[in-house]
Parts: sequence; C-alpha cells; structure tokens
Amino acid sequence: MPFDVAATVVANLALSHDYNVLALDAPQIAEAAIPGQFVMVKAATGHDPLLRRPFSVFEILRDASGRATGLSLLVKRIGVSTGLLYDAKPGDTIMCLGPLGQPFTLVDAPADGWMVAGGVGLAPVWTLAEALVARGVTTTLFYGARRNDELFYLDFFRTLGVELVLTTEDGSGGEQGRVIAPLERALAARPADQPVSLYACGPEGMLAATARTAAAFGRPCEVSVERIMGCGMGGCYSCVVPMKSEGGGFHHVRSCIAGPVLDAAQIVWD
Amino acid sequence: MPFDVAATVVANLALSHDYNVLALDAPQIAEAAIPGQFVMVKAATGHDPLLRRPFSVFEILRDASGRATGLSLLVKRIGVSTGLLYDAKPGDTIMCLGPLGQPFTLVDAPADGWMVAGGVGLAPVWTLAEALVARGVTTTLFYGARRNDELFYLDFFRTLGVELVLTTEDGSGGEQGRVIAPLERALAARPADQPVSLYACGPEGMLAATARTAAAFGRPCEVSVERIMGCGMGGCYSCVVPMKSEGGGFHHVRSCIAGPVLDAAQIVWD
Amino acid sequence: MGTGQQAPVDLSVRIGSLTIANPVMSASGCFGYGVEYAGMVDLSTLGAVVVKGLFLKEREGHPAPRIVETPAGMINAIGLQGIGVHRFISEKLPELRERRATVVVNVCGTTVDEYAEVSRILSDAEGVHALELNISCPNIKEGGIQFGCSLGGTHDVVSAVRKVTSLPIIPKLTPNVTDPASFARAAEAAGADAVSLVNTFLALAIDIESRRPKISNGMGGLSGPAIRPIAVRMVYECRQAVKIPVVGMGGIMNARDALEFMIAGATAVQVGTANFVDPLIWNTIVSGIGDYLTRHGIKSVDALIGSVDMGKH
Amino acid sequence: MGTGQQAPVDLSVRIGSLTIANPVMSASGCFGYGVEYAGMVDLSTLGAVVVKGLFLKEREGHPAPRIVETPAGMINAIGLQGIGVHRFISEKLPELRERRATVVVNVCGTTVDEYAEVSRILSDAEGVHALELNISCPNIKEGGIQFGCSLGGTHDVVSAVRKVTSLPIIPKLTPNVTDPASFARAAEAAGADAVSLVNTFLALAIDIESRRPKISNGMGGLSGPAIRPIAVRMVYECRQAVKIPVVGMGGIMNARDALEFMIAGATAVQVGTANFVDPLIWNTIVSGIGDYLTRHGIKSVDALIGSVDMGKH
Ligand SMILES: Cc1cc2nc3c(=O)[nH]c(=O)nc-3n(C[C@H](O)[C@H](O)[C@H](O)COP(=O)(O)OP(=O)(O)OC[C@H]3O[C@@H](n4cnc5c(N)ncnc54)[C@H](O)[C@@H]3O)c2cc1C
Ligand SMILES: Cc1cc2nc3c(=O)[nH]c(=O)nc-3n(C[C@H](O)[C@H](O)[C@H](O)COP(=O)(O)OP(=O)(O)OC[C@H]3O[C@@H](n4cnc5c(N)ncnc54)[C@H](O)[C@@H]3O)c2cc1C
Ligand SMILES: Cc1cc2nc3c(=O)[nH]c(=O)nc-3n(C[C@H](O)[C@H](O)[C@H](O)COP(=O)(O)O)c2cc1C
Ligand SMILES: Cc1cc2nc3c(=O)[nH]c(=O)nc-3n(C[C@H](O)[C@H](O)[C@H](O)COP(=O)(O)O)c2cc1C
Ligand code: FES
Ligand code: FES
Repeated sequence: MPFDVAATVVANLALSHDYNVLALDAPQIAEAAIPGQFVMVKAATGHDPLLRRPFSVFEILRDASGRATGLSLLVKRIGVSTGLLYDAKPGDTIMCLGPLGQPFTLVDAPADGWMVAGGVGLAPVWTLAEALVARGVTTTLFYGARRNDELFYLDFFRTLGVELVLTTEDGSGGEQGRVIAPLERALAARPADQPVSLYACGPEGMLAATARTAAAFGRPCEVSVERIMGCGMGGCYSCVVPMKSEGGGFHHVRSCIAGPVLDAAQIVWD
Repeated sequence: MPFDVAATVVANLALSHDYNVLALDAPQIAEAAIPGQFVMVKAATGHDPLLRRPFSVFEILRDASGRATGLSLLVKRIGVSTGLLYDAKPGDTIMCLGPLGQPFTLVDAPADGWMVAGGVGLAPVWTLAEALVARGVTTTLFYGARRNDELFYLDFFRTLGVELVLTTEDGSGGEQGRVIAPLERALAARPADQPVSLYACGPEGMLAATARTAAAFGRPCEVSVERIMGCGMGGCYSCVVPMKSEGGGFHHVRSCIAGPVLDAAQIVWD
Repeated sequence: MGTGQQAPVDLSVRIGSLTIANPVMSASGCFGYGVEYAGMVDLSTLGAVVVKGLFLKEREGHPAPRIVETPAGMINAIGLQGIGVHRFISEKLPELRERRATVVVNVCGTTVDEYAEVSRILSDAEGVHALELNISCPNIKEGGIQFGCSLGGTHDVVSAVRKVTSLPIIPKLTPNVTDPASFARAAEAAGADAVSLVNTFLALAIDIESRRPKISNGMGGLSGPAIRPIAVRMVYECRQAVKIPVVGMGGIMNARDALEFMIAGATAVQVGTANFVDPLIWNTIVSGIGDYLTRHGIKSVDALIGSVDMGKH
Repeated sequence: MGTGQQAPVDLSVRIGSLTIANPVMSASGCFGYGVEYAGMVDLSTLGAVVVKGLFLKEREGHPAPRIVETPAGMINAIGLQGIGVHRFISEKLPELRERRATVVVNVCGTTVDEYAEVSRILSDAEGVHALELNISCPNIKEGGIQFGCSLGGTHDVVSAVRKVTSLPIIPKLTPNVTDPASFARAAEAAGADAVSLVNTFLALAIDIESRRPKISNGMGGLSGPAIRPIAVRMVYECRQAVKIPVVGMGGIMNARDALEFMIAGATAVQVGTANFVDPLIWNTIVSGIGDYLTRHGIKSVDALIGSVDMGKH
C-alpha cells in the first residue's frame, strides 16, 4: 500500500548544473520501498505545474541503527518540475506518494547480475546493486554518460564491490561511445553455461538496444521504462507500453502498475 | 516612467501571523516613488497565481548616505499571493513594477495634515507622514485596527513627531470602536479658520465614512482606493471607480492611473 | 438553523431512483476501474465510483504519449483503452461489490445499438447502480462525440438505452458545443434521469521543435482546473434548462470547487484530474462539504444546489 | 539554410493589403489605447497595436469588480467601457500616429449599421491601418456575440463593413461555438481579409460564501494560458478551412506559445492577458521568434505558418 507523505526536504546536493540529489524525510515510504520502485512527487504548490512527476527511489537513507528515515532522488533537470526540484531548499515540503510499481526480480548466485545504466538511469541502480550484493550475487555496472563529470557515485559502487564498465559519449572518461559496445563484448565473452541476468535503465534507445543484445545472446533482461505518467496508480492509462500478446499482436499495459520494470523480451519495441 | 525590476528579497519581517514587512532590493523604483504610489508584484513563478498584485510602497529603504536602495511592503495575508509574500525568503526574486499611480497632494503649513488609516491601510502613510513632516506640516494619525497588537510602528510615527489617535475594535488598545468617532470629534473641535487636509487609506467602508465626515465639516479629503487590479497601467479597465460627472451622472475612471489617490468629494460612494 | 448547526449533516442526494450517500463521485477514466485505488481509498466512502468507459469489446487505445500537461490542466487522448463489458463484469465487478462501492459504468459505443447492448448487459449484472452514457469523448473518431454533438444523436442514444434498462441513465455531455443546455433538454426529453458534464474540451498542444502534436493522437481533451470557470457556467445553464439533476465536473480540486459547482446547480459532482494529484482527495472534499454546510447551518445539500444569486452586485 | 542562419530574419507578414513588421500584436482590451504604455514600450516595435473596442458613443461599462483570477487564467466583464470613436480619433490617434504605431481598431456595434458607421468614420481617419470587428464579446447583451454566434449575423456585419471601407477587415471570432471554422468560412465569403480568434470563453466563478458571482456582471470571459490548448485547436481548424490569414490568440505568454500558434496556422498573433503580467513582453516575444527562425534556418515566417505535421507519431 502506498503512502502519501508531506515530505520535508532534508538536503539538496547539486552534482552539476543539471543534476541534483534531493533527500526527503519520508520514513514510511523508505521502509517499504524495494529496488525498482518509484514515487510520484508534486514539486509545486498551486496548479502550475499541476501533475506529480515520477522518480525512482535512489538511496534509502538510514539512521545509525539502520532504520530507514527517508529516501533520496537523483534528478536530472529537463523541465519545470525537475527545475523546481533542483532549486528546492531544505525545509521545503514536497508531497511524495509511494512506493509504487513493480520491482526488479532479483537473481541468485551463481547467476551474475549485470546492470546497464545511461545518464539519470542510474537512479534505480543504487538500491538494486545493494540488494544483489546482499544476496551474494556478483555484479557489474555498465554505466554511460555524456561526459566524465556526469559519471556519478563511482566510489559508492566500487566500495560495494560492483565491477564498473564506464563509457562517455565524448571520451572524457571510460571508453568512448555508448555502453552497448562493451556490454556486447562482455556477453560474447561469457560462456553459455554461466548464467547472467541483465537489468537496464536509461533512455528508450538504450533500453531497446540492451533488449536486442540480451535477446541475441539468450540472456534474461529486465528494463525499467519511462513513460509520461499522470497518476502512477493505474488510474489514467497514460503510461502504456505495448506488450506481445499470445498469438501475435499486442496489448497495452500500464507501466505504473505492471511496471516500470518489465520483461524486455515481452515489450514490442518500435 | 515605471521600471520592472527582478527584485531580490532582502528581508522578511513577520509582524504577526498575518502581517509581514517585505524588503525588496529595487533602487530605481524606490528613488522615483512618491507618497501614495504603488507597485505591482508577481509573487509566484508559473501561471498560478497568474496576475500581479498591487501594494503600496511602505518604507523607502536608504543606505548610510541617504540614497534609496529599495523599498518595503506592508502586507496583510488574505489569499494566495499575499500568502506567498508572507512566506518569501531572503534571496528570493520577485518581479516588481513601479512606481505607479497618482500620489497624495501634499499640503503646506499652516494647514494641518490628518491621516486616517485602518488596518493595512497604514501602508502608504509612512512615506506620506515623512513627506508632510519634512514640509513642516503638523500631522496627526488616526489609526484603527482589530486589536492592540495590530497597531504597528507606533514608535516610528511618535519619533517623527506625528500625533497618534488610536482605536481598536476590541478595545485592547486606544479607544474602543472605529477610527471615525475620534476623527469626528477632532473635526468638530477644530475652528473653521484653521485649515486641515485629510488623507485616508483603509477598508472601503472606512473611506466612505471619512469622505462623508470630511464633507460634513467642509474639509478637503483624499482617499487611496483599493480595487482589484489586473495590470496597474491603465491597460485592462478592471479597477474603475465611479466619479461624479459635470451635469450629474457618473463616469468610470481607472484607479490605477487616475488614482489610487482620488478626491473623496468626487467619488460616487454607494 | 439552530439545530442544523449541531446535527450531523445529511449529504445524500438522489439521481433518479438511486440515492447516493454523498455527492462526490470519481470521474470516468480518472480512477481506473476503482479497484486500482482500493489499497488507499475505502471505495464505499465515495458517492459513486464511475469506472472507465467500456465498449462491448476490448480496446487497446492510442499509443503513448497519451497525455501532456498544460497550464493548470492536461490534455489526454487515451483512446478509450478498456477491457470491454464482459471482462469488466467477470474481473472487476466482484471486487467492487465486495468493497460495497456504488458503481456507475461509463458506457461507450460506436453505434446506437452498441450503447444499447452494453447497457443491457450491464443491467443484468449485479452491482451496477447507474449508467453514464459517454456520448462526448473527443478522442475517438467513430461514435462518441458524433452523437454528443447532434441533438438527434443524443436523443437516439438515450431513447435506445432507456428501452433496455431501468437503471438510472446519465448521458454525459460535451462542452464543445454552442449551447450545452439544448443537449440537456434533448436528453431529458429522451428519458434521461440526469445529465453529467463536462467531458473534456477538444484541444491541441504542439511541440515547436518537432512541429508535431505533443500526444500521439494529435488532438485530445483538456481537463483540470483550467477549464473550471467554463464548466461551472455550463452546469449553471443546464440547471436552468432542465428539471432532472445535473452532475457537474471540470477542474474540481477541493471542497470549495465542489461547492461552487453545487451552488451553480450540480446535484452531485465528479472529480477527475485532481485524483491524479491527490489520491486521498475524496475524504477531503466530502468532509469539506459537510463542514461548509454545518458552518452555514444548512441542513441538507438540496438547499444548496442551484442556490446562486445571479442578481447584479 | 546556410545563409538563412546568418542573415537577419524577415519577420514581416501580410494581412490583406497591410504588411506589418512582425507578427506580434496587442490584443484588444488588454493594452488600453496603446498610449498608456508609451512610457515603457516603443509602440512602433509591435506588429500592430490593437486598441480597446470602440462603439460610436462613449460607454461606462459594468461596475467593479470586473475581473477575477482563476487557475492560470482570468475572467473579465468590463462591459466595453470606452471613449467612443470620435474621442478616440481626436484624443488618442494623434499620439499613436506620432509614435508611428500600426493601429488596428477593434470595432463594436449593437446593430449592423453601427458596425458600418464606426468603420466608415475610422476609414476616414488618418493612421488607422485595419479594423478588427468584435462580433464575439461575451460581456454585453446587445450586439457583439449575437452576431458572432450566428453564421448569418457574421456574414451581415462583415458585408456591411466591407461596403464602407477599403481597410483590411478582421472579424474576431468567438470560441463559444461548436465549429469556429464555419464562422471563419462565413467571414471569408463575406469579404473579410483575415479572421482573428479566440475571443474569451464564457465563464462563471462563484464566491461560495456569498453564493454570488465574483464579478459584478455575473458571467464573464475567460482568457489567459488556461485556454491556450483550446485556442490552438481552433486556430488550426480555421487555418484548414479558409485561405485568408488567421490571427491567433489565447493565453500566449512567451515566444514558445506564439510559435505554437503560428505552427498551428496563425499568420500573426495577439497577446492579451500576458501584457498584464509582463508589460515588457513585446520585445521578448518578437526576438524569441527571430531567434527560433534563425536557429532552425527558416528564412521567413511564411514557411512556419501552418507547418504542423498532424500525422500520427
Ligand atoms: C518510473 C519513472 C522513473 C523515473 N525516475 C527518474 C529519476 O529517478 N530521475 C529523473 O531525473 N527522472 C526520472 N524520470 C523522468 C522524470 O519523471 C521526468 O524527467 C520528469 O517527469 C520531467 O518533469 P519536468 O516537469 O521537469 O519536465 P516537463 O516540463 O514536464 O517536460 C519536459 C520534457 O520532458 C518530457 N517528459 C515529461 N515527463 C516525462 C517522463 N515521465 N518520461 C519521459 N519524458 C518526460 C516532456 O514530454 C517534455 O518534452 C522517471 C520517469 C519514470 C516514468
Ligand atoms: C493600490 C492598492 C494598494 C494596495 N496596497 C496594499 C498594501 O500595501 N498591503 C496589502 O497587504 N494590501 C494592499 N492592497 C490589497 C492587495 O492588493 C490585496 O490584498 C491582494 O491583491 C490580495 O491578493 P491575494 O492573492 O492574497 O488574494 P486573492 O487570493 O487574490 O483574493 C482573496 C480575496 O481578496 C480579494 N481581493 C483580491 N485583490 C484585491 C484587491 N486589489 N483589493 C481588494 N480586494 C482584493 C479577492 O476578491 C478575494 O476575495 C492594495 C490594493 C491596491 C489596489
Ligand atoms: C485521462 C483521462 C481519461 C478520461 N477518460 C474518460 C472516459 O473514459 N469516459 C468519460 O466519459 N470521460 C473521460 N474523461 C473525462 C473525465 O471523466 C472528466 O469529464 C474530465 O476530465 C473533466 O473533469 P476533471 O477536470 O475533474 O478531470 C477522462 C479524462 C481524463 C483526464
Ligand atoms: C480585460 C480584458 C478586456 C478585453 N476587451 C476586449 C475588447 O474590448 N475587444 C475584444 O475584441 N476583445 C477583448 N478582450 C479579449 C482579448 O482581446 C483576447 O481575445 C482574449 O483575452 C484572449 O487572449 P489572451 O488569453 O492573450 O488574453 C479582452 C480581454 C481581457 C482580458
Ligand atoms: S500513470 Fe496513470 S495509469 Fe499509469
Ligand atoms: S488595473 Fe488595469 S486599468 Fe487599472
């Protein structure tokens, strides 16, 4: 059951001129959230902007005793609500509804967990990596960004024991190009009898490419899709994804309640 | 010529749970403003609330050398924009257009200047009192509020040398009742050959009563009227006041450009 | 007056033969089939749950993007994705019954016969309390608005459904016409128990970079607080034109807005877009209406409905 | 493309025989007679100054309150207060001429004859460049919208004015009808040089405490960004229906919004409510349009107008 919390902003860390991490005091949601779930956030008072916006749960914030006290969002500024979240100040109140949606399916060793993230698609990977590592799964993160200074939180993942494969579009960090290239090479190199599950989050094109690649190598793959969402609760039917139907054709599922994490093999990619 | 300034909030002093004084960094407007003029302020970014709101210039803020650096507004919270101004924080930016409108006509000694203010109607009185005192005019302020703790800035007026006649509705300060009662007594007591000009700002009922009283005693009276204003510049025709026409009847004037200060004797009071 | 201040206020209103406990309903298409919200909201506390529009058959609707936000509003072109009347009855209605929801089904059709057929099937199902006839959806080419934009079409759909059901029928009117009141009259004459309005305003938002519409279907329907002042006007006009109850909606965000519609003439209201912003809005609005009536010493909502004084100030 | 990126962009557009330097005009009733803003705005930099609606005689309009704010919009019922055509010519036109403003007068009437008479008088005055016929004001009982809500009335007013003037005439259409495009066609057939739309949407806001309308006249007209998506749709429809230019408006707050209207089909745009929020908006919009054209390598605005691709995504 989701909670709707008038969450207090406890910290707002600018990572760059368009990325920030917003920490919210929302213990109930944080306690309940599992990797891959999201929250619906209302950034403004008043009716403009009107609707809430969906954001993955990034970190779960905990006190010294390990109890969840809140959560943070990794936000990329692209429009009016993300602009308001970038400018939010500690003490501000933000309505936050969650946790919502279907989580990632966590594999078990001996399968490896390979995570593929592009840009702000890193957001759901924090909790996913933590959960996989906690299960003793060997993890790799294929992580691409525009520039080196937009590859965030590398130390966190290294400390956790996640192997990092980095790419940047301009070559200023890691390998130049898209993250799909090293992913393909790694899949090609992996013996068929060593199981591996893929998890991807990022731009639509990257998800489609990851799905294609996973299918080509016969590996299971879950993707976290991003659709424009009106409600996040299954009420508005705005967030649909076409899924393969038995016997051909497609049917639309609401990605807010059937997803956002979906089986890449079932999606009808354009 | 009015200026439109992206003014920085330099201070916000809460006087009570619904009154505050907001200091804005707007030197050009402050330099040009004369007593009775107002500014149009946009409290929100985004389109809700959409329109600016009119506020009298309260204080002119000056640096050590006496140069105007900004102005303050005395704000009573009654709705959405005044609520946003109550909550504004130093560093926030607020669009501020002004100075606008027709000022008070300043009398000269030997005439006395009597100011009549109800509630937030005190706002234009600060600069008016300063200007009258600077001309050597003997001044009295008849000032009414709901309760004693809503009679603000008494020390300022006392220090300036303004005589104070105070009333409160609940009798918790000054005389109990409305400010019109002591005003009537004072007018009745004043010899006809001692000139006095009246200046009133406050609720519509108080303005009408002041106008009636002034007329009954044959004294000139200017009132600062408050109408819902769309533009403050004469563009929308929303802010009209019916004024007596030669030969009977009335005509509507735009109180933003023909006022807000109007000759009480010319207004058609309901 | 004196006692009215103390006694608990009776918020019930009547729509034809149906009495609902309070005048606040979910708007069709904005609350799924109701069951989606059952984890957060006690469905029995709503005046009625109006479910998403249903055709005879399943429909997949338009591709995403299906909505775009606009100033104080949103445009949608879902294209009436839905599971069809049979799956609704077998998959959703049992849970709605169990949760003691008062259920109004929004009935769609591409032909007069389809409206009648869907209505007939629903009338035989247990737990459907009223039918709202969607003759006003701007987002599908066939059917819907083609009936709602013609007085004859409105009359035909309502009479056809009237013949097959004794459930209260509530044709839902479009605001995209010169005179909605004439459509309310046509619906009344054809045997409607109430009318509801407004459906969404036909609208277009263009991405200036791609020079294409922002939603896949091109045009869509505008809802939300932006349209409220127009919707209130239309509800007032319909209330003046007909004797049957008017169910008002369009941009209701809180109890004040709901009361504004009721004072304009709405016997009940529906809340659509606001539920997306605040899924816990139901209790806020219902209790806000109660508080207002208590504060004003009004004993029943009937005294409020249509009580606006349009005399000049 | 290559050179288009460097050369200064030509923003001029034609409305009948009139060429204006850029497509951005003030909307009638939202910029006074223009002269009120002359201290802040160089009036010659606007595509045109459209002045407040004028009857033959002076009018005092409705009592205050005349406006109320609504979500992302406002309702007004000014009641067409104005100084009449004769005082306009003697008191305002000389200053407008001196400031080299391109002047469009918004012409009002309670009868067809009054529209013709006011138009005739203005045609003889020096410095009036076009006439916008206000057949769509929702705020007065007589005249105005009674013509704008009937195809015959629209035709009659336009033909009558056509007989007495060679100035470009631009009937201003109401959005309060089922099919604005049919009115655009009627206006075109009667000899109009362009049509402008939208005027305001008939709307009502009620104070729930007093249960009376929030403005003195009861109903009024809704403007501002709230209505933009509906206005853009109507401009698109009219552009599809007629060959004469369409002047688009309704909630334009910035260059993006102006471009959206142009891409939908507007040859020029008008800005009303936004001027209240930002009186320096003119330069922002005009230069924003220029920047957009430069950035996209579009040499003239003509290539932009109506260029929306409504094909499915
Ligand atoms: C399940 C889910 C999880 C998400 N998690 C994150 C996250 O952790 N961090 C993050 O920064 N962003 C995340 N997003 C994307 C985020 O919701 C959008 O960036 C945000 O809604 C944009 O709001 P805005 O008001 O700033 O932009 P707007 O001004 O509303 O729009 C700007 C542009 O972005 C497009 N857009 C708007 N909403 C979306 C959307 N939901 N998806 C894709 N494009 C959109 C618009 O069409 C428009 O072109 C997530 C989206 C989903 C669906
Ligand atoms: C020339 C002038 C000078 C003013 N100076 C001051 C000042 O110095 N300090 C101050 O606190 N207030 C002043 N006011 C009043 C102030 O403008 C309003 O209180 C403000 O606009 C309310 O905005 P809001 O968004 O908070 O209220 P809203 O939410 O818009 O409205 C709340 C209620 O107040 C009414 N209202 C809205 N605007 C006005 C208005 N302009 N006049 C009267 N009633 C209104 C509305 O009808 C509504 O009932 C002045 C008004 C004028 C015309
Ligand atoms: C996403 C969405 C889907 C809708 N689907 C339907 C529908 O299936 N049937 C219907 O009659 N109205 C539908 N509507 C219209 C609403 O029921 C309602 O008439 C309209 O949104 C105005 O109310 P609001 O402003 O409170 O949302 C839909 C509206 C939205 C926003
Ligand atoms: C206060 C006000 C007064 C108006 N007066 C007139 C008028 O005299 N004549 C007219 O044709 N339109 C008038 N209008 C309508 C505007 O010209 C314009 O059509 C409408 O406001 C939509 O544009 P906007 O959303 O940019 O304001 C008026 C609008 C407002 C807000
Ligand atoms: S966002 Fe509303 S149904 Fe998915
Ligand atoms: S406020 Fe617009 S004319 Fe006075």
